Amino acid sequence: MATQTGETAATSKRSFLRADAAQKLLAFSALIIIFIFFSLASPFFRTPDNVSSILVATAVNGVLALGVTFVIITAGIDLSVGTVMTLSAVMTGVAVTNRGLPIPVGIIVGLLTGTTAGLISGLMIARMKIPPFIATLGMMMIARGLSLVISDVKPIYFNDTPVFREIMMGSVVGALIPGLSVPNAVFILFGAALVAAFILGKTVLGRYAVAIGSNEEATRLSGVNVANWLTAVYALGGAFSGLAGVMIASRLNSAQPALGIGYELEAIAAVVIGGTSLSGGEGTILGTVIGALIISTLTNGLRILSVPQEWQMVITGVIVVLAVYIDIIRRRGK
Amino acid sequence: MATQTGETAATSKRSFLRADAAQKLLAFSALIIIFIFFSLASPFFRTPDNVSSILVATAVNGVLALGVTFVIITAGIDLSVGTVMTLSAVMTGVAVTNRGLPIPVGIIVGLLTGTTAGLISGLMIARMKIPPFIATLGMMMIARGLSLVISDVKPIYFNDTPVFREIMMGSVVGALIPGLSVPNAVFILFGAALVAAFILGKTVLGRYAVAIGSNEEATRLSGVNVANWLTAVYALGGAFSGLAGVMIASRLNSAQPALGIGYELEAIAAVVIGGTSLSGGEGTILGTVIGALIISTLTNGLRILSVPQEWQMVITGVIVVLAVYIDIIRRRGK
Amino acid sequence: AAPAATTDTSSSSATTAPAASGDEAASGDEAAKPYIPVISKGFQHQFWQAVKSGSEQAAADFNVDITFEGPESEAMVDKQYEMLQAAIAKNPAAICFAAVDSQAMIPLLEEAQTKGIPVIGFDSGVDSDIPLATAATDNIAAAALAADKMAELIGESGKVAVLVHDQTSRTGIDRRDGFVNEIEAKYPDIEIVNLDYGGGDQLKSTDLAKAVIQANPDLKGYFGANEGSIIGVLNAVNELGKEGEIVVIGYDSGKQQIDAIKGGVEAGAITQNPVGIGYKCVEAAVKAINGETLDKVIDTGFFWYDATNIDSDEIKPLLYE
Amino acid sequence: MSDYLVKMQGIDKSFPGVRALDEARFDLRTGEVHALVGENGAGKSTLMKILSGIYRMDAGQIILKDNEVEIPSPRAAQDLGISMIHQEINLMNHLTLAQNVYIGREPRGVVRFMLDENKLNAQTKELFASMRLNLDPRTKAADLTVAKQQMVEIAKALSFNSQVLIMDEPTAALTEAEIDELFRIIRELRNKGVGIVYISHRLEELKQISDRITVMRDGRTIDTVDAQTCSIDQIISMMVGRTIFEAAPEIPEKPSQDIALEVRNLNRGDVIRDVSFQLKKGEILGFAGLMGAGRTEVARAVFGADPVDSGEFFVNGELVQIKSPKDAVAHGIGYLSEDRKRYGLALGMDVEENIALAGFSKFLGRLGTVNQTAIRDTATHYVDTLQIKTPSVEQRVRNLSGGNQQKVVIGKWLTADTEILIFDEPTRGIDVGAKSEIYHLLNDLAQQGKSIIMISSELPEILRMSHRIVVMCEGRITGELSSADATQEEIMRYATQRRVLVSANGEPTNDQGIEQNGVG
Ligand SMILES: Nc1ncnc2c1ncn2[C@@H]1O[C@H](COP(=O)(O)OP(=O)(O)OP(=O)(O)O)[C@@H](O)[C@H]1O
Ligand SMILES: Nc1ncnc2c1ncn2[C@@H]1O[C@H](COP(=O)(O)OP(=O)(O)OP(=O)(O)O)[C@@H](O)[C@H]1O
Ligand SMILES: [Mg+2]
Ligand SMILES: [Mg+2]
Repeated sequence: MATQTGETAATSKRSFLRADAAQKLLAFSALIIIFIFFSLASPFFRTPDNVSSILVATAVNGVLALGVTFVIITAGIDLSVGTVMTLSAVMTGVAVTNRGLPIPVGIIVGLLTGTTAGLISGLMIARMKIPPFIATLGMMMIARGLSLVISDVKPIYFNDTPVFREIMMGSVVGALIPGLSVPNAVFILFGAALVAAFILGKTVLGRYAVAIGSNEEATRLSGVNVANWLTAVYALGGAFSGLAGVMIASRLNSAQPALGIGYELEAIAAVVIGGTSLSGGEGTILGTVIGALIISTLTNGLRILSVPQEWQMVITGVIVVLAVYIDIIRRRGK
Repeated sequence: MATQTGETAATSKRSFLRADAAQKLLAFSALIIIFIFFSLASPFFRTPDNVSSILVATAVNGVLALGVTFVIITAGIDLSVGTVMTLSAVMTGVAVTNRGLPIPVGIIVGLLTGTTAGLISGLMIARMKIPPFIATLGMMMIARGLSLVISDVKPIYFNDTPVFREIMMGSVVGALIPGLSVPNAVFILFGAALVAAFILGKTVLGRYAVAIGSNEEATRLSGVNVANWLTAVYALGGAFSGLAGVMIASRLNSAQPALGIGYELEAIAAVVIGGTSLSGGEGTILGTVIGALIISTLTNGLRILSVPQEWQMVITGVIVVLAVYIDIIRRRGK
Repeated sequence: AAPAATTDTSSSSATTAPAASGDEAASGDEAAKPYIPVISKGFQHQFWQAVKSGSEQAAADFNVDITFEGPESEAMVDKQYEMLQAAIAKNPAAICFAAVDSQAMIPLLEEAQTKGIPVIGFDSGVDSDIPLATAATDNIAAAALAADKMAELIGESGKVAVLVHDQTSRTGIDRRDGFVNEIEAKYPDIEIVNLDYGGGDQLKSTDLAKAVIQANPDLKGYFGANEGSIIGVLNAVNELGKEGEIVVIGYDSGKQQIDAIKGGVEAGAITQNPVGIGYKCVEAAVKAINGETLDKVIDTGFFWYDATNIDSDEIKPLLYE
Repeated sequence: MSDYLVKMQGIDKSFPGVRALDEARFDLRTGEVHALVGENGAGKSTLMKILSGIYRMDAGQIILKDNEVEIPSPRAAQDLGISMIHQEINLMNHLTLAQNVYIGREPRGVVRFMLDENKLNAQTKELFASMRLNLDPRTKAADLTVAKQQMVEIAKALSFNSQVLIMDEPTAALTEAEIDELFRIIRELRNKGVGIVYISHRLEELKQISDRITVMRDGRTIDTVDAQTCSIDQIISMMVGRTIFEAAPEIPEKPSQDIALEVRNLNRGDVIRDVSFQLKKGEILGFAGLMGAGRTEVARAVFGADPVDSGEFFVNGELVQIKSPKDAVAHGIGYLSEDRKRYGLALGMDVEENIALAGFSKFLGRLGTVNQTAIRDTATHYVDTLQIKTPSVEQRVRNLSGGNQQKVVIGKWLTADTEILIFDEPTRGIDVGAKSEIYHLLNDLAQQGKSIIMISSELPEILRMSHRIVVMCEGRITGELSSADATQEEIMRYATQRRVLVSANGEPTNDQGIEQNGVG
């Protein structure tokens, strides 16, 4: 019997690794296929400038999706990320432009706003036991209303602080290595992804997020304070929304208080296309980044080809479903 | 021992009934409180005309929510109801106005469009095993794009068929009993609710929907063809969206191809406020109707009081969360 | 920057019969003031906020109460329907109304007519005689003017792209058609390469315009049909370092656009008179309450502005930041 | 002066409609194994869940080493040195074994929030080694069989080095070898002074392992007795409050020779290898084998729950297609799963709705409407005949005790009028009284002409109930015995006839084995 068990464990280990590699390969290959298709279809698609545009266009949705990944791994959902992003942008605007505080303080205000909103959602979910869908739907409406109230339904511009715009669109790398002027936005996205991957893979918070998503009751019975950790996960998600808020404010050089609706579904789509299961317990940061890239590549490519926008909606819908379906077939194979 | 069991059985039965009554009372009482509040706050609120307006305003969202109730009871979700409604309205418009077909045929076309869209979502979910969130997100985008394509991005008016508008806004009752000119919309809503309650409570489809939501695998292993019934549930949900499409077309005397975004969240909110659990296995039609009434009463009342729109959003968000929280506390007590 | 207007003190309460009786319980001591709900097509855009400030100005000048509301997007026909319905339920002295759909609201307008509530249209009209007057911009003519300016600035030949806020709203359709038809009719050497819709979302519009500019390296001009769209175009031009290479023409105003025109990145823009629209429609409503006869059309006008006249006395009051 | 480690007194606990505990009491000494027995729903799990901080008691007192304590959460219980192995398996499927065992107590890295995965794995490897458990700490929990998962649960409980260790039916899913290993561990712990609460329905184990036995009935503590001096019959009569008619080996009547179900050359990957067997009308066919032998897989395949690679099914001599459970039910086959919570019950639904679920077509009027009265009558009938302990047929199944849930599943298949019934571990987690009721029931059904496959890991049960016994090992059928000449030893010999051993020892291969005990 001893031999048999050892064998089974080893086999499972190997097949696990194989499946894991396949997953990454697969999501990647979907992206590569889309990329090759558009490259062949239009010479303008594959220019370095356009590739850089795609990466920059991925940044905001990608960062939102990073936060949502944690939430979905706990088997939850966050519909409020878009409007919380906007609220954070508005608060940053209030701090920097209306109050004249230094930019770093403004950034912290943005991050704290997002974190606080996430914290409140988390408390509603973990303490008051309100289903995540409803708690974050409520937060979505509240953040949206507050953005308008606080900004007095007017954009807040960062014209007095020209350097604010450089956060996203400047190029620190370009300054160091002339000729390689990749906008900071790209590095912020990948930096945030690294932080997220670290939190998910190497810290207690990531571990408990997976455990809660896998079996919340068992986690609770193991003596883990599920309510606190769940709250922390939503707060973390909120922090990413806050970061996205600072990013979008910098990109648009203004806090636009009416933005944000529809961003939540796009972020969730990126997460799910990236192979994270909505039933919780599993998910990867790399997958989410690839998922976000697939969406923005598709949007950019269809624009470059001047496909009518109504057809663009249909095509995007079909591809979202197909991408997930391919992932499902892969898993079934496993 | 037998006696004891008998006794306990009776007690539980009674307390069960009591709890059930309490639930209805509670959802109702939230509605009543809101109603009384606004009645005191504004004399315009409690006029018969305005009450009729509220009921009419509930009709479309209410009918969408009825369909969503079934889907949520199976532990699924349908994000496509809003745009499928629009697609159905457009198809009705194409049939009645562009093709000059009789109105009843147009209505059937609308219902069939909705049912077909639901059927396709259902097949993706039940056969291809795509998570409901993604399948219906894809369907949402596809239906949205198709509505624009088919209508050629223009509203389709029903000006050649003035009677079409009477479907919603005419008053059959008013014709029969002069002085009681309640618009048909109200009767369509309550009629649809009765049909839904019948299907949920008295037919196999309803029972299996609950069973699937409660434990899909156990239901399958009881010899129930889960894939087929699940598909049927989404098709039924689609049929209600189709009905809502005909209703909104009649109400606006036109098929507006860009409508529908955001309706899905409002419908889901009505269902959940009405006490249906997002984790499936339970839910009532009466609850959903009350949930829809709460939302439209709130919206109407806040408008009548001329509350600034940004604050309306905040207040609605808070009340959605509170309504669900009250329901949760009640259950905990039970 | 408020439009000139005479303060008409005789406008107040005597003739507000329908509202007076029911109003008392609701708003107490202010019940004497006539109430005029202003139902707009939106409220989040700066354009609508400017209309709102004009109507508030008029409300102060004529001593009436107004409320201003509009759906979140111009696609939400039914939401506007319910807003109008709720407004009628309040038995107001008059209603100012900008329809998102030219026909769908007619039954409600008929209801208002039956109840004796005067209706004044603004921004865009409805296919009905009920509104006693409509204070509006001729968007088709305005966009055609933008097309003429575009043609002039690019030398009547080359590629141009158009970014519109959405494809179903009246303003979106009129501005698109006004621009496109004018180009097609008068300038055969100009090719419209892309016609896109950005939903008024500044971020999405930015990424969209970037893709279009990347796909058309020889693009000579870009027309943005509302403030959100033009912000997207300006951001795209800016992020790609194409300032001065593309003739950018916009619509409406807003701080970013004003700065771009002053800085030479944007050639110029069409402005309507949003503050004037808001002011004029409330003014007309007050006149209707007082039983005065009104002209059916109150043309609030549109104007081309660029770096040369942006600070002029004629243009400056029309712009909002 | 603590003679007692734990003393629980006057414990009350009510759930809506149910008084689960009524002034229950319990005590535990250091260095003893204290068994807790009672019928299904007697309140054993509830009492222990109170001790481990999962439920709050309504009234009562818990004294731990002379101090009265409050135990508001599982965490608090752990801090007081109390840990519990639950009746249900509670693992996080997506985590590795090591991550599961030390969840909440992970070794941290340099920074406080960082994890030290290597240390975690090393620690777990050591723990497993001390239990002679040969598992890789990096395996995911989902990849283990139920038995191995149960061993991991035990390892997890041990890793707390608790003063008080509660085991709620730890052996329900274990093989003989694993049970021996568990008992060795328990004795070791007892010698170290740990107090162990041992809940089990396998009364024959009690004498082997326990020092004292407490019997519960209807939420009350009946008595605590010495394990060595008290007879099993006495315990049973205390449990049920009456003497049950314990029929000596009930030799069921011979079945007819008509073949109800024949399975030919069934294959599915590694888990089912060329399985063929016949089931006669009115027969009880026992399926014996060790955990993981593939019996459940065969049952699920026959029932259409899983796709197969190849194989033919004949019902009453006719070749039939079974591609889904619906097909199986249509051909009169019912399957009672070994994991009732996951596969047997809609826990959120009523008793009556669960009972009706498989035979729904019986309750339909014209127009597809449901006849609720008929459902209620049928449900009430089975609640009575199966003695399901529930406050009403409208009680949610979630709130029933494990054994009563099992009876509900049986009621469901009886309602469906199936002619061929596959019972997978029908008595797992069921008390003696209910067990004997189920045995009677199986006999009755067989006598009514129904054909029954009974999968069980309890050899005495298999021997006592079956007309014929099929033994499986590693997905193959390694032997078939008639009840007359079957013995436990004989069954075990076939059950351990592994491929490797077979070739090594030059014993008969699988195919010869089948021929030797040829079917039909
Ligand atoms: N969460 C709950 N809600 C309502 N009733 C419950 C709940 N948990 C247990 N009960 C009821 O409390 C009683 C005692 O159940 P408990 O699980 O303690 O029994 P048990 O002795 O462990 O039985 P078994 O041997 O079947 O596991 C039963 O009648 C059961 O139905
Ligand atoms: N969840 C699982 N993951 C991987 N392998 C599994 C899983 N469940 C079962 N197996 C494997 O399938 C084979 C057959 O298991 P099965 O459960 O059918 O055995 P069984 O004889 O029915 O045992 P039991 O007494 O548990 O019912 C075994 O090799 C087992 O290791
Ligand atoms: Mg128990
Ligand atoms: Mg088994």
